[in-house]
Amino acid sequence: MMKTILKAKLPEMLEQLAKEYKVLVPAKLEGVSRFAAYRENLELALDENVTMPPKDIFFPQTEEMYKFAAKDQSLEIEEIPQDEKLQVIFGVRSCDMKSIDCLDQVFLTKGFSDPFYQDKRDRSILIALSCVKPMESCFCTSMGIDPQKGQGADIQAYDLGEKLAFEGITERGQEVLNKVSGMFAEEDAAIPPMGEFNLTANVEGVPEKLKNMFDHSIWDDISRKCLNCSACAYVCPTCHCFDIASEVRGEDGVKIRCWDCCMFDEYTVMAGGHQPRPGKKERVRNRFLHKLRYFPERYNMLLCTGCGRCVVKCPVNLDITNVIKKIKEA
Amino acid sequence: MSEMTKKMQEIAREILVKGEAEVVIGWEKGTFWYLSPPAFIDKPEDVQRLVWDDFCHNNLSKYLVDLKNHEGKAAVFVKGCDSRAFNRLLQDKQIAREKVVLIGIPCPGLLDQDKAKELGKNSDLPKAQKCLDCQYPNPLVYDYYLGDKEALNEVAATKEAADYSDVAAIEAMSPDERYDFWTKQYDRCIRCYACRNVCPACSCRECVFDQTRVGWIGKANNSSENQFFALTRAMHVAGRCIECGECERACPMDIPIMLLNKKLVKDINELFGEYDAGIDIEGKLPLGHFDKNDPEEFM
Amino acid sequence: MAVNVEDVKKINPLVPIKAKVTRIVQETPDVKTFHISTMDDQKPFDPMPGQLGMLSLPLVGEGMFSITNKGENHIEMALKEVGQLTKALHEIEVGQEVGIRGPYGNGFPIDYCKGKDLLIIGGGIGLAPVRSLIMHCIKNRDDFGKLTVVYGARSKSDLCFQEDLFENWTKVPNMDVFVTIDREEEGWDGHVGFVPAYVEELAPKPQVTVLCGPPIMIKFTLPSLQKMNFSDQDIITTLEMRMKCGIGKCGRCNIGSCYVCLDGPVFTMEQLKDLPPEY
Amino acid sequence: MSVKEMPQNWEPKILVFACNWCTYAGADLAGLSRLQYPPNIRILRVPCSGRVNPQFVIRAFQRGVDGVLVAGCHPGDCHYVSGNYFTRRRYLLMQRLLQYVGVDPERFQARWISGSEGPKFQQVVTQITEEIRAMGPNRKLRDAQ
Repeated sequence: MMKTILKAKLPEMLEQLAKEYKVLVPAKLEGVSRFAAYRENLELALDENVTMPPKDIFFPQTEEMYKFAAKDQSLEIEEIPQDEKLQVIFGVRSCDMKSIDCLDQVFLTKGFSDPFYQDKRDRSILIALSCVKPMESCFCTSMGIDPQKGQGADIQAYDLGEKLAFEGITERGQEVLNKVSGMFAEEDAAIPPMGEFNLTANVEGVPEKLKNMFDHSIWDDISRKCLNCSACAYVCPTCHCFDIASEVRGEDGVKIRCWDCCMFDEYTVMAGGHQPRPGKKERVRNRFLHKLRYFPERYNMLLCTGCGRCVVKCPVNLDITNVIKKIKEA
Repeated sequence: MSEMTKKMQEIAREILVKGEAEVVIGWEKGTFWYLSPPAFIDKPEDVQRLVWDDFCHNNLSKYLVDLKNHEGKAAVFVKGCDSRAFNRLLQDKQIAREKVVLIGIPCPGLLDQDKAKELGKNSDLPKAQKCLDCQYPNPLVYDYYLGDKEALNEVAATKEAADYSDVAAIEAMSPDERYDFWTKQYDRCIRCYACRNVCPACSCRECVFDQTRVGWIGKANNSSENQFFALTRAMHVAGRCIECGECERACPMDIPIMLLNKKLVKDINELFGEYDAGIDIEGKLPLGHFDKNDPEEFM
Repeated sequence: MAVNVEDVKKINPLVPIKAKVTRIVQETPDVKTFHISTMDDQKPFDPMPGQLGMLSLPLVGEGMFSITNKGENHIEMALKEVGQLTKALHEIEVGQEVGIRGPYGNGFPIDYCKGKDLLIIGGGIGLAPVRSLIMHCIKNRDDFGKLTVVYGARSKSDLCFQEDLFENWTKVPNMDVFVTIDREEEGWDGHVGFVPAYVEELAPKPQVTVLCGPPIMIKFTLPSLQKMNFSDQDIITTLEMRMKCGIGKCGRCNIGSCYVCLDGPVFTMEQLKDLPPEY
Repeated sequence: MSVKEMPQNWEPKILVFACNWCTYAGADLAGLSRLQYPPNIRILRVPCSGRVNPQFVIRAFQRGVDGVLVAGCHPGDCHYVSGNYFTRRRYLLMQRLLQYVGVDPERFQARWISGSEGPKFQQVVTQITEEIRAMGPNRKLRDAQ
């Protein structure tokens, strides 16, 4: 037995939840689909996955860390209070659920927990949404992800066509469902089978093989067409590198952190000018090794979820599935 | 295989076998049927990767900047816009003419990738906006030419007046409407700098937006900083933009960047006389020289 | 009370605490040592030898520096003027309030070094990170075997920590200090020559070697050490990368799957062999 | 913005980029001649009007000025021979670009003011100040801080 609701009734349910929680939903805003705070007449984007992944909910592109004021010799540092409201995030696809797991590994483990991330993460209740038809750029199953079961979800929602079905997984998730339990019908529902994938990648043995491929000539070949922009990293649900910068106005300022990308020159250049990764080859190699070897070495999982966003958005079609293929063939 | 693809492969093979160039830069088929990304061919046996179809959008001349300090020669396929980009880079002394072999391709105008993705393979696809706006579909400079030379002259003679109706539509708005329009566009910007990196007019060794010293640029992503980026970049490429439209195509957030660039092209023409970047390498840049009789609107 | 590592983790590790500069020592024309205490004259944190601290002049920026020594109530950082931040830091005066956070990184393997004869090789500003180890060994003199320091700089005026080199350390029992400069110079009657050659000439017989200096020095010293039949595990060095967060999140300082701010900055030759040469 | 919505006690802030050789001297002369002009302007001396990078103008709007004036020597009088001719081209274009993105044209202006034109300096800054006062504070291109 599952709790079902007509898709047409979904706004009503979200409306109800929004009274209690901050509710984030996939929406089309100014031509780009992304997670946005629910409001009336918001154009929901439930047909396919959103262009901008949910990572900016936990790790915003720009985030204020603390304020400061410096005058003559004195200095004041003031922390910025965080929002405290619980947030319900509806409609996270399996690939993006996995990406949150990757981000959790980075921000919450290995001796230090990142307080900015942890705060937002702790306040979040995740409703995963199953996929029925993959987009032409999807390859999550190749990355070992079940497109119909979101890892780490508090609630799993299933797309049944006309209806949505909900299954409470954690206690927190169950609590959310209880708030709107009156809206559901209880019925047996068959989850539609997943469609065929257009894109695949075989990553078996790739992290191990890459251990001995640092000096391989494929990096020259792969990197040549790269433009060293950060479109891939900024649409990637797992890329998490950041910069810390000051925004100064006279004697006052605020320390911000913002997304950064290993494709940029200033990412690694040191004071004095030494540059450990001077060119396209070194940077592209670092990006793919990070995704396919370094991250697995450190956290025992790939840093790619097969969401396919970079495949779509790269201006030169530097396709990670193709890179994996080349690694396999090398 | 199209006739042009065949010709491309043949000439690429010939160039590599004769050793006229070490590498041939062309296009190959990408992940999807509507993608034809750049390809670098070093070996004669790899030439069959090369294709010419309706989606060979990437402006290949940009890659010549990477080869600036490279010893050997490179051969590159050029459409009209690629050849204008080549001229521009030559004019800025970013590349050396003798290190490049240019293979000209007459361009019939390419198809819109986004529409192709949306409508599917067997539909009637519109041309890309940048191609509808294009006034120089044929290469202006080349060492080899793969098309019919007579047709080349014919096309050159029928240069139509540029269409600025899209720019005019924005000009017709009220200041507040214009501001809202652009704010909405640039609020989407994720500052990935794909527009800059794909742009053949953006060839500065060190871009101001890579500056790390406090105060030079704001790293924060917000309306104000994004507009600062947009306007700064527009002014930086003013008079040098060759209207290849790559910035707009590369933009992952679909910001209509060409609407800014076209506005500048239009105004330069109106204010300082007709000027198309990358046509005449002897000509002076509109913002790189002046005329004592320039319009006097300041007093 | 000094804040210990555990407390720092509970506090937001990305937000600096306010501290002040209590003393500035001009070491060489372009190197100064800064003594830093909290506002109530305590040690900002208790670093292990070789650990790092993030020092911040918020209007200019923040930078990761090795901690050269710790006292009862302060920590010390020696900075060479190379970039915008260090230039600004070189202009501050005693009493300046700064932000500081840390300690970061693994530090030197003190336990492994215990009871062993140590050879410490430094070049230029490279003496700064290893000075914390030397100071630790001196304070706990009985825990370690013979201590040999070989240090070189371009010229006499470029020698850092001259008071230590020529006064303090010469009085320490079972410790030898050898100093060299690159070229002959008036008023210098010590050794002249490059560090690698000097090490070979001295032919010390330590069990563990710690070296830190410019890449060129490390490159030419390694063959000498290998000639002395050191195992890779007994050659220890420190690395530098651009860092932002200090806690292994921001991704900047990765060398392969290691983060210098967390897994480094101290590495043995054995570890370095497994890492890509991207530093 | 109508006058009604205007914040109380608001005074326009106007940044004047003044070339060292002409306009700055003109401003100086205005002062020496005891010509009164509004205290709303901040003068930033630049070696030549040609030094004014378009980024400076945008940055000024970001940081909260309500109007920008770029002023230099009359064409033909540039201390560096031709700097102001380049300025003219650049800002003819920039002015149109700013309007295109919605900045009101009154908020960005350029003028030629020589070292002997103290009264003109007074008159120009007074006029611009009054125009902008009537328009109210600029909110376009501004950052949040």
